[in-house]
Amino acid sequence: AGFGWLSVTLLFGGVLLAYYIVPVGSLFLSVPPTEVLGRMNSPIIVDAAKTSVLSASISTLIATVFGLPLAYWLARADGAAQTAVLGIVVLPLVLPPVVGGIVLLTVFGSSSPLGEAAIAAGFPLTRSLAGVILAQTFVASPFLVVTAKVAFERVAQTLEYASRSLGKSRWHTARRVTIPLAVPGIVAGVTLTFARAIGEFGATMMLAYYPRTMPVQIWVSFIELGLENAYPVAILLVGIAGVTLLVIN
Amino acid sequence: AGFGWLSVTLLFGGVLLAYYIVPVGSLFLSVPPTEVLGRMNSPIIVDAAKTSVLSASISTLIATVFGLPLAYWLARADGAAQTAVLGIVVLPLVLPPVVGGIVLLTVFGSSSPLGEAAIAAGFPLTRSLAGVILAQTFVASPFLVVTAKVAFERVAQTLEYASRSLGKSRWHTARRVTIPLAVPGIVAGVTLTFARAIGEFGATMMLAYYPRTMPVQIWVSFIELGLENAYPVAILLVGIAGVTLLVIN
Amino acid sequence: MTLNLSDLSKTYGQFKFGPFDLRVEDGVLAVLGPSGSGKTTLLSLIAGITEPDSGSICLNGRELVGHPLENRDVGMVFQEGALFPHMTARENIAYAATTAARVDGLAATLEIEDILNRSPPVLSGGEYQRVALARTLATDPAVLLLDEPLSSLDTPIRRRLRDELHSLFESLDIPILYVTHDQRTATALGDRIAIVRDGMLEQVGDSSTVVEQPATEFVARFTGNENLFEGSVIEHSEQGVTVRVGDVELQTATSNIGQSDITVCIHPSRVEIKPSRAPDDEQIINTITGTVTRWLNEGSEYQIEMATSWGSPALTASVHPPVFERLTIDTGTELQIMIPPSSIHLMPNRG
Amino acid sequence: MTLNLSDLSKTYGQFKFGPFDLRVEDGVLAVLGPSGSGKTTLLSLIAGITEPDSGSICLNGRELVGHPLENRDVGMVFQEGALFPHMTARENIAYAATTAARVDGLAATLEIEDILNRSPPVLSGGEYQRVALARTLATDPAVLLLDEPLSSLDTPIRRRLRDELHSLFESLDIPILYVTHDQRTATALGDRIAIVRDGMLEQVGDSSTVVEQPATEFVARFTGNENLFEGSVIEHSEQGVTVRVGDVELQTATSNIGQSDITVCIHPSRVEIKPSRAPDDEQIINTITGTVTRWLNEGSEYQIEMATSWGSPALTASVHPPVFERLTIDTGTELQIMIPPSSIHLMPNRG
Repeated sequence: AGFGWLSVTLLFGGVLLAYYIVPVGSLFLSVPPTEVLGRMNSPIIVDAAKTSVLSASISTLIATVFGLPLAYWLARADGAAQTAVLGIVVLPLVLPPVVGGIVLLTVFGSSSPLGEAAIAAGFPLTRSLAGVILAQTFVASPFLVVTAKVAFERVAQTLEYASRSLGKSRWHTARRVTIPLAVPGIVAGVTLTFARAIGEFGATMMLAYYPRTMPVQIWVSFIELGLENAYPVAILLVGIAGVTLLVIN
Repeated sequence: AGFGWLSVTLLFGGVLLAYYIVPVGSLFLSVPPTEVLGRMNSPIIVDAAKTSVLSASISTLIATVFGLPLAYWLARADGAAQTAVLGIVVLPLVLPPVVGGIVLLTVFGSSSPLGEAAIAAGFPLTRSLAGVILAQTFVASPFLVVTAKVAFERVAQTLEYASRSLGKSRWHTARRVTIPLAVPGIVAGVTLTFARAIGEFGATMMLAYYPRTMPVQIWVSFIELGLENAYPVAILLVGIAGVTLLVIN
Repeated sequence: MTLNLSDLSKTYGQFKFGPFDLRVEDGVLAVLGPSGSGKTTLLSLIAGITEPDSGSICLNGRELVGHPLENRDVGMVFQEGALFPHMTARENIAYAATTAARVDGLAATLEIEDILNRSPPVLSGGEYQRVALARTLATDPAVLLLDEPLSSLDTPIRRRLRDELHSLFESLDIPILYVTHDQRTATALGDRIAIVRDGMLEQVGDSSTVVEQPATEFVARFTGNENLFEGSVIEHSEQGVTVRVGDVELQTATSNIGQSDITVCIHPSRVEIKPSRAPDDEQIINTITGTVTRWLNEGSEYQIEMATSWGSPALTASVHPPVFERLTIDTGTELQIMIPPSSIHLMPNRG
Repeated sequence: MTLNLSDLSKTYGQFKFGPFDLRVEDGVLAVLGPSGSGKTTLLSLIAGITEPDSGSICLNGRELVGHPLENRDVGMVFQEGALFPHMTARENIAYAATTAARVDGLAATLEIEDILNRSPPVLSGGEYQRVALARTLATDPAVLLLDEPLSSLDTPIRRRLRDELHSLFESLDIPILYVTHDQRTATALGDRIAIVRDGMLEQVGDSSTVVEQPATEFVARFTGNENLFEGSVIEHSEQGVTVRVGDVELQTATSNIGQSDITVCIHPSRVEIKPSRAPDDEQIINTITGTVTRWLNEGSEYQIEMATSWGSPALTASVHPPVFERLTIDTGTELQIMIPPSSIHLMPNRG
């Protein structure tokens, strides 16, 4: 019976694991490494990488600054208000990214009042770096809130009570007790958020087809030049995903 | 000091919450409901909805059948093997979906040996329902594994030991104790997986631009006919996301 | 210094705490009660972790309700210690202390000099609680609250730390509330004992008073007074009232009882037993006959259950091993049971 | 029936269990030890939750090692009860029982008929453990393992359930291993006691033997034998050896001691105390003088620490309240301390 249980897991689970890992390995086998390295210097790739890293960094920063207080509140609150707020935070996670793009366009699109005003001010919110950041923040920031919430929950509230009963303020307690203990989880959340932001495709396609981020560039290369021309950027993004996995664990 | 803490959370968190909820509300205000309902009968929309629901259902079924044993193993195992396997499961989650599409194409694409053989057999793996399912399964099934793993972890292993020490087999224990107690979490995982599958865009665009799923249809409508023509499908998908949130909580 | 709780109440879902009135002066008040009786709620309200629905908490005339945790001057030792796991023992104490000398002084008092550089997760249970206590004392609190700090320790270490706490508490001139569910710890450490039940104060008084003169059956059972029998007062005299339990008349040393229907309460450690045919027939008063139905060896004492003419429940006596061995007791042994008048406590019968 | 463990060992990271040899016959073996000593590991190995690195577990001649949990015929009551939370109390018992009549029979034995339709989360601590026990007994196991089932209960309920377990165990003709960290529970329930320390068996024997004749200082401290003094044998006679501790000669009833350097072990409940100038000078032997340095009221008994010519540690006597009151003891009181020869246990000095 014990054997039967393990066999099923090995068989079924093994198929799924193979389905995850074989295609990724296959990508690396599809192109000779030297060829890929040679193509990395192409100005199109460099531009896309710059746009992606810059926009994802800003989106992650915004998510962290605005998300951490919310994550802390979600970790310590309970009741109906907490459930409702958590529902709102999870909404962008269950919403398809293209739909995220559509709803953002209804507010920030070039024909919306806000979008028109922004264009008039010389700071367009679509087809611009700002558009990329708006899309990435919408899709990626909930990851920060949800992950940091779990990190804060793992810091026993008793430790905060202990600190405060020793005469220390909430801020002092946060700085010396809560945040230091939550840091590993917060770092994991920041990393996940960055990974999600840099991989964002659906909403970005809607809001900012230009300037091209790496995922958009992959799409364009694939459509215009064929599969093999999408490999270099894809390999870059697989590398980033690999680093993300290492940081999370 | 207590006031200061709450104000910051309300201010910063409130901005983020507004950023999530206002655009979604704005979508519903952008179009009169009667107009949307009228356009829902369009054969293009009905076809896209059929394709999406069918493919997402099959993907979710595959994820459940292959993912549950793996989730259970991940919940009960520990050590380096468990960490490594969990890393592989999380890989598709941190990999940008477009990149997921690229790596799947290296294995299933029309110029790959497997893809060629499939086309020869009259069962193409790209630009087909099979392609949609391959893309959705890759991107969505890790959600099932990760969520079900948490659900199984919450069933104390002591309960399984208790059942077995009462002379019941592993299978009997799974059927009568573990699965009934894990069911709420498994249902949440299945729902999340379905939501992720039905919203899949990046990998689907790569593997199966046809037959069009709802997210692809949104993109096509937006590009070819303008933003307002993407609203009906977007509203459908917001509805599905709303139902998903209700089931999860 | 004085801590004064008045009309304090707090409702959590099904559980209602209070209304609760209590005055705590310098010295140790042991708060004793079963789990879920509201002991920890009481400490949380005083410390400011929870705000009451109503009522007042006054420390030396200063109202604490409404003031945040950090401004109350109340020291608390949490049940599991709550040391900061990312700091060493020394850093934990220094977090609260104003000078390094204070840290060293407390380390010397609590005999933890050798482990100051260790991290909390590697400390033993006893060391952990010593560090937690040092950290709390470092702020020189005006009130000290302790929430079962010994409950997770093994017996020999628990006894040793308990004895040390006893000495330490004597050196502190502040009100100390010590929460425990263990009656031995409560009587050993508490100058006074407060018995809590279902969120209400059941009895408060000197330790010996609470154990020897429980106000209610609940307190009696919780302090180990297992022998409870219903009876009635038949005579008031100068030495005390005489009561009848079953067919036996018992002379007591109690005089202040108004009711006629009473419950007789006799602590097992105050029941004296002798061989059945003892030669000295002088002490006829308060003597009945019993047959041993069961005995249990508890290591340092034996619990002997005897069937008497009083029927159910059986009468229990606890005796030390030398007494037990001298009487060669086993199931079925007939014994003479003598209950000294001063060992009988009378409670109004709530029946 | 017989359960035979031989050469059993298991290593988890830093913790090494065994090698462990133990033979358990019908009746109750209480397994006593501090937390982290390997008590639960022992049960896990027998039940089959953990497989040993090496060694054998034989139940009536059948090897259990290598057989899965469900085929071992070993019943286990888990520390927190482990009732299935999605089934009622009745469904939990019926899960294990073959007939409904068996469920009703067990419910009657354990007095849980009234709560059979309740869900585990709403049961009180005592009810929960009764249901857990009924469920385990429903399979009629060949061995019964219990992992501290009483540890989370309040004192009065714990005592009552303990007494009921005592009767229940007497009606079962199987080997029973009862794990506890509480020496009172161990002596009360165990026909025999096994003391476990750091994954090794420190001593095993009859309950009274382990308490009265601890083999090591560790066992002595864990069974409440706090009075340990170093001494030396000065004479062997027919009544037993005479030892010298400090400047006092003590007559003992022990004869079987080879060493000359020994540790004298006297249980506090076996120390007799009298007023300093008692008139009866007959019993000069084994009498020393002490001054009370501290006393603690534990409710049912008093612990009295006395400074003697033996220096540190102080000598502790535990006496019942009537004795304490009769002697009007307080700090500084001078007392005569009498130690009966039969109350002195000698251990080889490991120095």
